[in-house]
Amino acid sequence: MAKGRIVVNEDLCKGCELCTTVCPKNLIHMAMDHFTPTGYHPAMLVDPAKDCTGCAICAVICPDAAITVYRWVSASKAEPATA
Amino acid sequence: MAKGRIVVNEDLCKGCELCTTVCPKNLIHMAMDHFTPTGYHPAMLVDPAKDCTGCAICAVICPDAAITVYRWVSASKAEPATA
Amino acid sequence: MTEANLTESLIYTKPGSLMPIGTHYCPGCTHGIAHRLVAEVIDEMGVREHTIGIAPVGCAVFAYNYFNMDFAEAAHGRAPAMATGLKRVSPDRLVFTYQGDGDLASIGAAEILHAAGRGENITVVFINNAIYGMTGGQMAPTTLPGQRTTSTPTGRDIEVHGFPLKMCEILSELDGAAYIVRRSLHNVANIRRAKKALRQAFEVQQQGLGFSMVELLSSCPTNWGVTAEEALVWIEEHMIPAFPLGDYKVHSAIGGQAG
Amino acid sequence: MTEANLTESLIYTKPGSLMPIGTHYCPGCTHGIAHRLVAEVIDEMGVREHTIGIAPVGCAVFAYNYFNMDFAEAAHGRAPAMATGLKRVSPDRLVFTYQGDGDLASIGAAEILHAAGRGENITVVFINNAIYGMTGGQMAPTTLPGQRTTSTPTGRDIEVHGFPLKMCEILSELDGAAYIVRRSLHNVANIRRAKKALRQAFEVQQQGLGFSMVELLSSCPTNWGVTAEEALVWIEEHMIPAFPLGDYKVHSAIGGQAG
Amino acid sequence: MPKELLKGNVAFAEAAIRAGCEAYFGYPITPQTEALEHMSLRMPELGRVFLQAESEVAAINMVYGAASAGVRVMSSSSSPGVSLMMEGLSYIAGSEVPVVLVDIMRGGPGLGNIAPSQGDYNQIVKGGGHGDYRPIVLAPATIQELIDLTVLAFDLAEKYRAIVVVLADGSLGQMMEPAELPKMKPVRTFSERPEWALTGATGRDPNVISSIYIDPNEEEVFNLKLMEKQRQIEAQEKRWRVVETDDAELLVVAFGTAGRIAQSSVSMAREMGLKVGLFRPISLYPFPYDAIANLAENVKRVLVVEMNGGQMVDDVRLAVEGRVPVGFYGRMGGVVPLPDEVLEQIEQAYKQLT
Amino acid sequence: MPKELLKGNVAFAEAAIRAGCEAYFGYPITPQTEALEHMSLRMPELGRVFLQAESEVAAINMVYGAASAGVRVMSSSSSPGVSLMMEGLSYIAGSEVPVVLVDIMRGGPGLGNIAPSQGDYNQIVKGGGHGDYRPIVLAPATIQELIDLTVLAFDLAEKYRAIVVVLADGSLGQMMEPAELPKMKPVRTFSERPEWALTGATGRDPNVISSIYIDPNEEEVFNLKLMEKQRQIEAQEKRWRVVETDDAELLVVAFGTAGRIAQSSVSMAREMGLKVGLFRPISLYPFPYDAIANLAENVKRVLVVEMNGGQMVDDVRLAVEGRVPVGFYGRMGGVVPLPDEVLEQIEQAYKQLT
Amino acid sequence: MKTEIIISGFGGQGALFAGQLLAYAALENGLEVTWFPSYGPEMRGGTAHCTVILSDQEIGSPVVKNPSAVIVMNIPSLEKYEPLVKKDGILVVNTSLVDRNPGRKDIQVILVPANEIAEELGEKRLANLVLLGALMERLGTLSLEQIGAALKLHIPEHRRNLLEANLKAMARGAKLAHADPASA
Amino acid sequence: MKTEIIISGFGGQGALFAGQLLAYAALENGLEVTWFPSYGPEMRGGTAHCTVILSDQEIGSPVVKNPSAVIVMNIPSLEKYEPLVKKDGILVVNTSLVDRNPGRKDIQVILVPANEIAEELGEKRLANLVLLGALMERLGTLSLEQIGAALKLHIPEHRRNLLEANLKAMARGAKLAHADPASA
Ligand SMILES: Cc1ncc(C[n+]2csc(CCOP(=O)(O)OP(=O)(O)O)c2C)c(N)n1
Ligand SMILES: Cc1ncc(C[n+]2csc(CCOP(=O)(O)OP(=O)(O)O)c2C)c(N)n1
Ligand code: SF4
Ligand code: SF4
Ligand code: SF4
Ligand code: SF4
Ligand code: SF4
Ligand code: SF4
Ligand SMILES: [Mg+2]
Ligand SMILES: [Mg+2]
Repeated sequence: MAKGRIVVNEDLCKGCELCTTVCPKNLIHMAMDHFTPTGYHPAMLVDPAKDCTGCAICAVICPDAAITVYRWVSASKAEPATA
Repeated sequence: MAKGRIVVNEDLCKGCELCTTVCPKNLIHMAMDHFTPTGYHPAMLVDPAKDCTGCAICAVICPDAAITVYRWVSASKAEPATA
Repeated sequence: MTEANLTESLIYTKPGSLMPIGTHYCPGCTHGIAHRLVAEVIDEMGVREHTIGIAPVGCAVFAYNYFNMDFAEAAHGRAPAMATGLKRVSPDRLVFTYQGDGDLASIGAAEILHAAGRGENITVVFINNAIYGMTGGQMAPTTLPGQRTTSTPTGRDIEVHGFPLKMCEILSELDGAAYIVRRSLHNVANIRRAKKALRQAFEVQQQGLGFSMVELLSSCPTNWGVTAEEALVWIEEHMIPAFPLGDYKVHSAIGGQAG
Repeated sequence: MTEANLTESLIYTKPGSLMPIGTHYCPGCTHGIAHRLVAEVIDEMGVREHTIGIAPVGCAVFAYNYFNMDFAEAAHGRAPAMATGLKRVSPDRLVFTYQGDGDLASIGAAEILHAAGRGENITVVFINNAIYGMTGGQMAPTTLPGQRTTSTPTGRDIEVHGFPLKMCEILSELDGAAYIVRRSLHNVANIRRAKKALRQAFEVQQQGLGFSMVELLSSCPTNWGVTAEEALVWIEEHMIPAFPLGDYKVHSAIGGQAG
Repeated sequence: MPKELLKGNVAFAEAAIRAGCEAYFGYPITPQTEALEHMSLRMPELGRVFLQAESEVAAINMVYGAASAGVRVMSSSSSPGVSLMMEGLSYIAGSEVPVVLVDIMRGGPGLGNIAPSQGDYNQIVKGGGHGDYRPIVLAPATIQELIDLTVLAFDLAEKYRAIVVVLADGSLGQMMEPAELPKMKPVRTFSERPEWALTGATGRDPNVISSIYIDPNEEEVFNLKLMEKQRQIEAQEKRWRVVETDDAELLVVAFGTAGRIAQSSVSMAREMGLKVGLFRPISLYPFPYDAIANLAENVKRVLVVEMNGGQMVDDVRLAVEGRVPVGFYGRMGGVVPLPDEVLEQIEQAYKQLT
Repeated sequence: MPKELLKGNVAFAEAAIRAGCEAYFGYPITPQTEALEHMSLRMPELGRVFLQAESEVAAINMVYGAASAGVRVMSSSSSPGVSLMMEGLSYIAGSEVPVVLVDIMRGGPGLGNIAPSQGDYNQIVKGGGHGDYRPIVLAPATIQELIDLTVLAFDLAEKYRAIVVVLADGSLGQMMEPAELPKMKPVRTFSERPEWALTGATGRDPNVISSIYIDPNEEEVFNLKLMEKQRQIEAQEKRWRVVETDDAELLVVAFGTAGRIAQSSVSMAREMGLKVGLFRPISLYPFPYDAIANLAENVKRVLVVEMNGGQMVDDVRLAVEGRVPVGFYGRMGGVVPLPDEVLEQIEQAYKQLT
Repeated sequence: MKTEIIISGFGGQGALFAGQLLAYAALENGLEVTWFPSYGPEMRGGTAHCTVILSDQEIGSPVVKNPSAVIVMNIPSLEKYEPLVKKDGILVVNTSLVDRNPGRKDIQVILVPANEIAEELGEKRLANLVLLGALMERLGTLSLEQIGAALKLHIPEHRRNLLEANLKAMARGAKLAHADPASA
Repeated sequence: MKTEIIISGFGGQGALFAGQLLAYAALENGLEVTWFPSYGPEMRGGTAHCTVILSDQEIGSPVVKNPSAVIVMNIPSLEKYEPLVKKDGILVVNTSLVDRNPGRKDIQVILVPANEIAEELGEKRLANLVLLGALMERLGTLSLEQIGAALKLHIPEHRRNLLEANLKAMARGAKLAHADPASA
């Protein structure tokens, strides 16, 4: 199955936690150990088992477009999509 | 059949001729021989044969409430009505 | 029976709720009929002394001179707001506005929409003559496609000026509207129906059922450039097809399906 | 296949039609989602350089800081009038307004009604969050019966404040309206549908079919006094029943019955 | 009653209620909204009328309607909202119904911002609506004054059948300060409504509330009546406050919040031994021209301080009529000048005394 | 071009078209309506934009939108309609887009009547909208001047990115008089639109048209910029006309129709051997203070004549600064003073010369 | 020289056009002129009137209280303007529509059965020019020829065919201007 | 005597209430006082702050540029207000939410792990009073007793049960006011 990952832009994330509620793999958690520049606990991907499928569901609900999603695809049919 | 008559208030009549178009007996004509105080030829009842039924249809359409309608009724059930 | 036991009785005369003076309306203008009907209904209901009217800005701007009752003259289009203020502080008075199509549907669109939406317990007499009468015949929101006016000299082009607004259809969408109907003043039978509707509307207010409006298709011989009689024909032939007569909303309490 | 012939490709990142900066919206406010969707659609249509947006007065007042395109900031409720002026003199540009429920349905009721009635060829993104967000949570025309706000502290009493206005239902009555639909932003599936509708609306404008509006049920965690997640549930449980999702008017040219 | 810690917006709303305000119609706008919110809670409690209008245009016309019915009624708003009331205010002036409006000014023009400003002096005092009319304008500098002037506003509005505007700014609306509220006044009964009011023509001739006089000669007669009323108002309703003006060589003139700040600056200046006095107009219309003219006889210079680009300064100049130089210091766009800043201006002006 | 017999409302509408006006948005109101009607006929003929708005509120915001797109755009209205434009005008001033508005004043306040009046001087000249802004205001006295000033209005509006109001009254709008129209000027192409305009961010950074500066300090910077612009306007755009002022002992000051009538009176007075001169301000903002101040050095008395209760007279007093007495004669409510009537006032004032 | 003329009647009687015609003639003959119409709700009720001022110098007010000449084409106009005519001024009355005689003795009255005359000329709508002819003949400010010339230039296309009749109408009116008012 | 205090944090952290409490205490102890909140869209982004001015004479401006004391309850507040504190003024920092140290050396800094302390007291929402206690102890303008008295009068009904805890919170904060800033 396709593998993916997300990057949370901490300059944009406001810690609303919505992404954590929609990830089908439950891979997103709030980083309680630090604050974003605007003072929120940011979301982070916790994916030791590399379960992230790059489905971008988290990105679809993020109100602050803070999530960037990557996915491993065969070089041939590599092309950017959108949520 | 009930007999009636109308009185046209020349202070109100503007000579629009609408009443002349609705009288079922065609009894209303414009008085071309004189003007109202505001300078119109008024409507007048021309009813030599006493055909006016007092149906008040003319009064229903008069935009200026210039027409007063009377009807002969048996003294017993005499009561004013409205259009 | 003989002449003897016959007495002459008064069948109809100018209603007491109208002042015994002439109006400034053009000859044959059905604004005059609308005034008469409202006054007759108020007479018959015996509420003249408890009724407050609100005149618009439009040809009916001087209505306060013609109705024999307390009256206010509102800013252009704001009669429903003014009526709201009056009614809210005098809930046991009957409050009605009398508005033209420019006043109600153009500049006053927000106020009428919200008065209806609030279910404001007032009665609106809406005179739709498809034109701005008082200012000399410009396009109204109700002007028909192709109709020539002084601001649509080549006829109303829907591509540019859009479509006529059908206020009964729009306002009947609102939950606060209790009684929304359209009638016409183009002939005797319709005038009689119009009067019944006005009576119903005032009774809806008396019963506190909410917002009531009677739209009356009306003539403007002067700005249509036709005779008074031709104007009535024009209502029948051109306006009624565009603005179908009927009951658009009738509160269940008075036997309607809606509201 | 082996890691070797796999490459990592970008699936999603912030759309180019949005500026790369943070917004002032509260955490979890779905105004942010609406912004994102509009920007994604404009990106996908490749029209960013030909699109002019109009911000409302409301929480979205700063939208011009967030969208990477020409933008105007209108007076409260007047965005449709401003859009009309812009579009009429630049007919080949895409013009959209982004308005809240107070802006569009309350103070701006006349302007939206007439823009729709004229079939003004613009697109309206209507954010219905049943509240006045920016001013701190007063009643909006869309506030639900019984809903507590800072100006209905004991809950909206329909006897006093009237009924919520359903703008899709009202505007779909207008002949000039080409595409009028209601969507919601409360979950991923609905967000995707909302985006499709926005795309459709902009295409309706591109094709010159007339007035298009997408109403989006949106959250206001701050003034509703709930968490971002609870707010989405509130949309689903309370708003959708009052404001049914669906297509209220779809121009025949794009397969609808109406228009 | 004891002093309470009161927020300006809440204070004037509650003061209006205690003054017998029977109906409030308004539309939310920062920095005035708490007044509307207070009304939304209190008026229904008291069985009075509160309604959030669909717009300021509707609000002022609802006020117009309620005022026509002879009740004490008010609205409140802030700069952009007040601009939308101009037609309605002109109609109200033209039909002589008593109305109270509180304007909590913010930075402009346009949407501007929500910070405290005095940028609408000309609009309110000179009459931003069309036609010859002047509302009475009262400018408080403290929460206590805001309360007292709101109560006064209702009395003056009825006494003169005129518009009274309480003109304040965002800082007065938003701040809390200790102040004392008046006792609750009972509202009128229906039968106590004035004889000119629209109450239904029961056993009397109809009343009409209208602003139309289609015959110019009649309109002029009406205009002259309004002017006559203005003469009376100018004779009887001028209000101001002076501080340390007796021996003053420099006179600072400022109203509202600017006046309050200038007062701190003046006392600082006094501590420095400068002979400076403060004149704080409280009624902006009628403007206390004569009082300023008299002071202008004795001072060497006048300094006007406003939270705008220079508006009231014209009225001060009209009063001073060139007797002494009139300087101006203004901050705009919602910037509230600080006492030290104004003190600096005082010192500079003082240096130029001859 | 030869002189034609032109109605004022038609004349300024056609003048605007010849000046390159690309879009007109308005709402019917007497005594201005013929302008809208003329536009409804001519603009479509020329492939330009005419739209009858749903209200003056909508009209001015449509104008705001079209102006943001960088085209020459205008509206016209009369007193009550203009009151409804106050918020929009303040926004336009706050976002510096060029707009031309013609105001054909009528009797007020309120609905008033439709007769000629100058009762809105304060509203238009002092800024009836909220915030610190001043539109340029031009006041014609003849149909020819109405034409010429309308053309000038478009140039000034663009030069300063400001609002220009052509302020006239019902008699100028309704009367016919011989006058000459300018030649037709071509309208701009899309690509010729100014660089600040909203034309779509094609190959450039986005443009923003907005009147919001949420940070008071930024708003103040903007306000100062507007003031700086006003300084320039005051330095460069003052306009007036003087008649027989050289040896005048009594100076009559009047604008627009009142000025035109006063001119007849002044020549009558001259025939009677009275040394009377006329000063007719053409730009009401910027107001020609200095020009009047200079004349005040030489005359013994000033008489201001207006078709209102006394509004411009304050600006005259600000100019005269007490040098000589300033008298006032006004007719209100739509009454147009007659030359003989003004002559009488001149004679009385003349008697009081010392 | 300054002459103030008011022409007043029902809408449709051509009062405004007659006034404009006068104004054009003045313009084309080097006079200063202003034309000022009734407007707005005055239209309602159906009357329309205009004020034309002819002068050899700049004209101040386009309106006057006391005109030097008035043409009244209906009863309301007679009632409104008879009292306002300047002493020794001229009042032209369309007797076809006004069934009462002016009372004032200190003004010149010209009684003209304009509609009858117009009908004789086969075109009811010419009454306005019959009346104008009568007035101008008495006034003398502009000759019938000068007005006729203006008419040729400004008559609406669809009425060109009536040009001759128009000129005749003015001439017929002019004749009546010589009649002795008393005898009228 | 004139003291300007700004209290700033996220909405919901009780910054405005702490300020009002101070204002009540001042009122009830015969001081002049003004309380001025942040308002409007500043709320968006979620920060809330207020300015409290205590004085023994009439107060002019209710706002100040350079306060004599500031309590910051989150990072944005620290960034906004640290630079503005008067020289030798006081800056109270809620270290539970602010993970960086103030840079200025010319002001008195009090570091308070307010949330931890509040949680120890079993009520997270007491952090604001812990911080207020620390500030007032250092300021001395009003005693903890005086503020406590005001609290008794003005604590919302539904929080009466927390009255004791509130007082404790202030006391705990006060202790930290004595700690040497350097060592914090
Ligand atoms: C604010 C404002 N705008 C415009 C006008 C001018 N005006 C007077 S009446 C009217 C329209 C009247 O049309 P309608 O409402 O249809 O009434 P009708 O005369 O046709 O009965 C207008 C535009 C005004 N008086 N006030
Ligand atoms: C003329 C005017 N009236 C009132 C306001 C104050 N105001 C700003 S935003 C707003 C309402 C915002 O609510 P909404 O349109 O629903 O947008 P939201 O913030 O909920 O997204 C109001 C009343 C204003 N700025 N201008
Ligand atoms: S991309 Fe899909 S799987 Fe990966 S984190 Fe986001 S939601 Fe979870
Ligand atoms: S949804 Fe976006 S903003 Fe919210 S927590 Fe996740 S990444 Fe952060
Ligand atoms: S309908 Fe009335 S107004 Fe018309 S002619 Fe008949 S009576 Fe006269
Ligand atoms: S009452 Fe009837 S019959 Fe008599 S005149 Fe009128 S319409 Fe004719
Ligand atoms: S103008 Fe039209 S609507 Fe007005 S009175 Fe005349 S006919 Fe009636
Ligand atoms: S106040 Fe409500 S609508 Fe506004 S940004 Fe915050 S959450 Fe969103
Ligand atoms: Mg109409
Ligand atoms: Mg909202």
